[in-house]
Amino acid sequence: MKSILQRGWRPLSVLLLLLILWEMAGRIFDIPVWLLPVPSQVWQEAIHGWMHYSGHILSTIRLTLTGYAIGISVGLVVAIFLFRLPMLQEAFYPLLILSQNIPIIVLAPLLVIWFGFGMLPKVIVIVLVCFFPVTIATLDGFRQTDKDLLHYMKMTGASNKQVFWKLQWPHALPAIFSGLKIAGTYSVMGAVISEWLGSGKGIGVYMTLASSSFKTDRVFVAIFLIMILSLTFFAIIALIEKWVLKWQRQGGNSLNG
Amino acid sequence: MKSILQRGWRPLSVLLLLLILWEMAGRIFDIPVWLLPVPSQVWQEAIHGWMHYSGHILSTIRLTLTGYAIGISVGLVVAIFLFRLPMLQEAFYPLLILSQNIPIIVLAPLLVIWFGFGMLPKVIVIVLVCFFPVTIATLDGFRQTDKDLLHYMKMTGASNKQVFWKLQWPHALPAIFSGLKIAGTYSVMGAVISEWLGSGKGIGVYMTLASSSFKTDRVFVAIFLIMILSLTFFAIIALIEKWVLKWQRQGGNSLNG
Amino acid sequence: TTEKSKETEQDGKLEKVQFVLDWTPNTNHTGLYIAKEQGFFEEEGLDVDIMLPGEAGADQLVAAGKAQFGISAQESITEARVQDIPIVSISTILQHNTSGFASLKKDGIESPKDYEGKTYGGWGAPVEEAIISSLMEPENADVKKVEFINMGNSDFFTALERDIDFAWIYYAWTGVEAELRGIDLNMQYLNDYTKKLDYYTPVFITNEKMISENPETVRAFVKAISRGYEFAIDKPDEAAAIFSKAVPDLDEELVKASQQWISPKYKEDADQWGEQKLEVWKDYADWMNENSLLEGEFIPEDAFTNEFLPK
Amino acid sequence: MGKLHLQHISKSYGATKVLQDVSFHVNEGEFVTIVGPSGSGKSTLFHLIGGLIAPDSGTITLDGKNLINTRGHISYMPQNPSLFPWRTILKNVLLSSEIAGKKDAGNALELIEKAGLSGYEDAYPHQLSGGMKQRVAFIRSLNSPQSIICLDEPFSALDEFTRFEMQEWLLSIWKEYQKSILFITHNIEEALFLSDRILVLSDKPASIKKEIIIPFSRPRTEDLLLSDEFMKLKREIHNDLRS
Amino acid sequence: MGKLHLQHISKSYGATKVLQDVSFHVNEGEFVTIVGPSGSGKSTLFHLIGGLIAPDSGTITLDGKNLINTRGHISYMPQNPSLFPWRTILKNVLLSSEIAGKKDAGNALELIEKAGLSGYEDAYPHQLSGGMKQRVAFIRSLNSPQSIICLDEPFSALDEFTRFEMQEWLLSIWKEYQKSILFITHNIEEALFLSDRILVLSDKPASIKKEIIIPFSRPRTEDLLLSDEFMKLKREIHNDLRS
Ligand SMILES: Nc1ncnc2c1ncn2[C@@H]1O[C@H](COP(=O)(O)OP(=O)(O)OP(=O)(O)O)[C@@H](O)[C@H]1O
Ligand SMILES: Nc1ncnc2c1ncn2[C@@H]1O[C@H](COP(=O)(O)OP(=O)(O)OP(=O)(O)O)[C@@H](O)[C@H]1O
Ligand SMILES: [Mg+2]
Ligand SMILES: [Mg+2]
Repeated sequence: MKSILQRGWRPLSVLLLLLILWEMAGRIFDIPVWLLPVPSQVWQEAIHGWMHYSGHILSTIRLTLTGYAIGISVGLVVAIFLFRLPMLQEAFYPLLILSQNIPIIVLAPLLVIWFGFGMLPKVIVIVLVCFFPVTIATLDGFRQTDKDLLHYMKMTGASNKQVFWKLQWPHALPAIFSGLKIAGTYSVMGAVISEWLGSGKGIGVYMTLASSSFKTDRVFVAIFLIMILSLTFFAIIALIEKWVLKWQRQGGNSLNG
Repeated sequence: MKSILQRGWRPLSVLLLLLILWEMAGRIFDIPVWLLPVPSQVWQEAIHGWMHYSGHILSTIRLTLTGYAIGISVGLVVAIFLFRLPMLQEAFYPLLILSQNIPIIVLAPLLVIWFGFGMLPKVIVIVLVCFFPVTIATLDGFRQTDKDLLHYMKMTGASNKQVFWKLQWPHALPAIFSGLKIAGTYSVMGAVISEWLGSGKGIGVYMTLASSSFKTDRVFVAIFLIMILSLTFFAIIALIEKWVLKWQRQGGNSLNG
Repeated sequence: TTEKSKETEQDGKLEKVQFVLDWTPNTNHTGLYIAKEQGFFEEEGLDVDIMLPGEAGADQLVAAGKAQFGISAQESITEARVQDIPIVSISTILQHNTSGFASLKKDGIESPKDYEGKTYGGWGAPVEEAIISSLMEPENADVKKVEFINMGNSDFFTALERDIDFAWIYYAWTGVEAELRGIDLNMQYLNDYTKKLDYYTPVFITNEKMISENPETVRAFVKAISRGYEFAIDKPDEAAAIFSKAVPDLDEELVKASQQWISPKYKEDADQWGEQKLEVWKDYADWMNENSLLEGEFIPEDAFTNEFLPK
Repeated sequence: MGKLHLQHISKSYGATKVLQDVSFHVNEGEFVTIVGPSGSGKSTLFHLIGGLIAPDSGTITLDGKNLINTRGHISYMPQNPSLFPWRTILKNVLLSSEIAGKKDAGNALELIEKAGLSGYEDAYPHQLSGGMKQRVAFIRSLNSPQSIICLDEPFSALDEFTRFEMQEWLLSIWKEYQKSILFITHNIEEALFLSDRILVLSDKPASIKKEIIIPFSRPRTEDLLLSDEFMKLKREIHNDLRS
Repeated sequence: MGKLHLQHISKSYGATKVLQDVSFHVNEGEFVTIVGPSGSGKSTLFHLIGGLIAPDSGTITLDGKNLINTRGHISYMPQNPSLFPWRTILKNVLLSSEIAGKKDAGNALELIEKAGLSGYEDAYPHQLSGGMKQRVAFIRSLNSPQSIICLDEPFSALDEFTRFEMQEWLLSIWKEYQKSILFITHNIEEALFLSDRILVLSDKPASIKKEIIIPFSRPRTEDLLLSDEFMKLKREIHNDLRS
């Protein structure tokens, strides 16, 4: 607890500073609420409008987590497959890149036709957003395996599976976490976008409605919700990373000290 | 030339296969053009509509390249700053994540209001999309610097600048390229999205217009254009990577052979 | 045109004007494009730049002065003005609301009472339920028996393929496209059922500052678009051709058919193109208030003006 | 069990010929040492036996079975310790047996203790000194079930006493389990003290320049190091290497 | 130029005390060797002198100037070659002078040739044998302008002849440039042959157990290795280390 406070005060103070600047700028230039509300107005709305949006948050969280879980699983599985079957890799790597260039607005009608208006098409959108950074980072991680260690594994007769799980996988973990963090950052946004595909609930819906009735302060409440969710999510992934890669941290201590 | 053919036939044949499957599925299930045109129809439109979209392509390419160049520069500079000034890193890292969670639809009016309808707000959108994967991957690359080499550099009295340019930077290059590739993939899509911010030209404009007048075949021409651009772009980055990291490839030869 | 360009060179500078559409170009905008292509703006000393709004939407851009003029609709303006967004309607494009609820003919939805047990695809705004309720109530049908699904950005035809039975469309565009595709639709226009919902959509807007500081520019602008729409009323086919040429990426056939359908509706029963009536603004606001959809005071007199229409 | 045969092995890296027609064998339970100039191709020989790389020509067999391009038949200690940075010392030692398909922590702990590393079971490799890492790599290769052990300069980073302890320990293991050992060293005394036979490699391209059968009976004690015959043999190998 | 003083140095890693009250000095142009058991703290001493880590207590000075936490005053060869995989051999050798602020390719090429590595200028480290890598690390440390050179087991991976050549070469450089050299080795003969003075380190926690001043005059030749006095001293150090 104490250490979170100790490490957290810096970013928090920067954030506070930004908010104060924003508040001051808003008041000095007298920017109208509908254009850009100041933080205190957003805060007001966040307090008073709690019942308006509380239901939406849970829905978005559920969607994000489902999409992220499936997305990173797909990302990892694809990376592992492509890495262990180099022929597949040559053939399918370009398809991965293509998958990132199908505009959602085009995909949306197809997804709706095929899967209706339920959860599935939304999860697919999040998966599409999440899996790519994981796959690319993981593949690059696998490729950079230390040669001396690979040498040793091969000489002692480790099977491909053993080489993979005992060497390439742990060695790629830092890179994988890099991908997981990027994907995590995108996943909340992905969920919000996917809610535009038609959804009864969710921060995305709350935001579009607020936006279409010119309630800019509510739009900003939505943005802050999205940001808080993303940061929390990122922090959780970073904590897991720290825990999984603790050997690295211990290494760092003795050298940077 | 020959080697491109040799290495290219696999992905090309997979692509061809997919197109053929799609064509067949389209014909067998008699899917209407407005829902999902078959490749041959898209091809027809691509041939006959050349004068409709040729002007748009150049505009999008210019936008993409400008945005990407600025985006990765920003990404690298931010990563370098945050890495070399750990205090800054603690304070600003969360802001980076936040920057990825401002929905474009909210940002869009603000950007237009602040910067008008010119090139600038569009470039800002692409930069926002591109810089993040570069920064995260680069930072993670820097952090994983080999400890023995860091040891050596410090013992011989290398300045921080030397440690950075002679060790951390080259060591992080594979990770950096990983980020550059992810960013490159996103940049074309980013340009297309940014064109929706109010623009007279570009594939994004062409696509929205086609979509709003229900010309699905043109929409798919646009998608294919986006894909071809992205792939070309990715291939160029990958080629540069290969060239820059040729020591790695040489290493690979003797071990995987 | 040679004459005109000479003229331009002579007096040198045209006033630059930024214009934002409500969404992508469609035949609602014909008069605007004709005014531009036929040089009507130039004759008024204006150089108009037409922008797509993208995700942004025109209202705030116009309100913030980033664009001088734009296209919006009475519903938006009503809600916007309640939030103190200083936009004003300066002329309506269509005299009557051409939107309504469309469904496939084979589904047999002949009147609002048939909505019971059907699925409506919308975007989840409270106003939708209120409107459907207003249509159903007089027929003693219960809006609670309609299933509402949020279909987000999906287009009408896609939505009908799946899960959705009826949706809210503008006939001039989507309805005409259905005709072209040979899809038979049943249509319930809002204004066939309650007069209060016969609001103006779409309309041209500007901001209050323009009106108080640059009334001459506004006047010149409205004059030019008036001429544009008059042209479209008189010569629909020629207008469609000019429009298609200006926006070549649209489907020519659709533009032509839509133009034929919409041209007579620009002016219809009014004395003059663009004229707006106070009661229409009042009625809709009243209806909103009845359904407690407005949070704030709306002054209909301030929301529009006929002052700039050519005399 | 453990009869290794190399016949007419040649190997080039690109344009540089490294090994030229190398033939030798290791009998069952024999202790054979390879000495030769730096860069002559000793480690390359191990890589060939281990199946990491294939020779350009020649055959390699273990108990009659082909070894070329097949792996897992030798237990191996590389010249560079190659410890896994994310594994503790104990887990690093266990790696070789994990690969061979069985874990035996008890034995590993015993080995760690004998190597003088008790207390470091849960340390990570970067916390160890150079010689300690080498000892970990050494016991990792011992904790593996194969019948032939290939050790590439296992004691080069050790002081004389630790080295001597390790040597004696290696001999006791060798005697107990009757394994065949192929050993690379630059230390001629070490080669003489440990081996049944010494193979002297020439400089590039390397071939077997001389084979010396060590006449000393076992068990050998430290006194041997000072005996005249030992000195004589040492000088002989010296000269062989030099010429 | 080049007078190094360590006084009352202690250093612990976590709970393990590694160095305990270590004091010694290296005079200008002197060649001092440190011997001691594996894991006793020899490399740690170098890290302290190089300013990589700070001692828990004690002072380190070079020509009177504090060395604690200051870097760049020594030229250094680490125990593990630490070559940069993306640099060719030539570029690796040039690294140390690059860091010191000047590039001198001519000198580097000469050093590469003397180390018997001509033809490998453009090779990458992974294409070299263990001993060749060590030689690259060695000449990299020579190609640097500092007045004191710290070498951590520079020749442990070399065969006796390459080693002897390198030793003689090191001595010639030492004589020519009048540098101070601090040298770590496990090879007592090497220590005796090269040094003016030998410091014997005890096991953990390490302290200076004994200091031996070598009486042999220079230049020293190979014959020295067989002389009685040499043998006697060797045995003496042997016993010092053992007890
Ligand atoms: N980063 C570290 N963290 C914790 N302990 C360390 C670290 N580095 C070294 N040690 C410990 O310090 C002691 C001395 O290590 P050092 O490398 O100085 O030994 P050395 O005398 O060079 O041995 P060798 O001859 O084997 O290279 C060892 O017991 C080692 O475990
Ligand atoms: N991957 C490689 N690519 C190119 N050449 C290589 C490669 N590996 C080794 N060589 C070359 O093969 C030769 C023999 O190397 P090897 O490692 O077998 O020597 P060694 O006898 O073990 O030497 P040392 O005693 O120094 O370890 C060297 O000249 C080296 O440059
Ligand atoms: Mg070797
Ligand atoms: Mg050491």
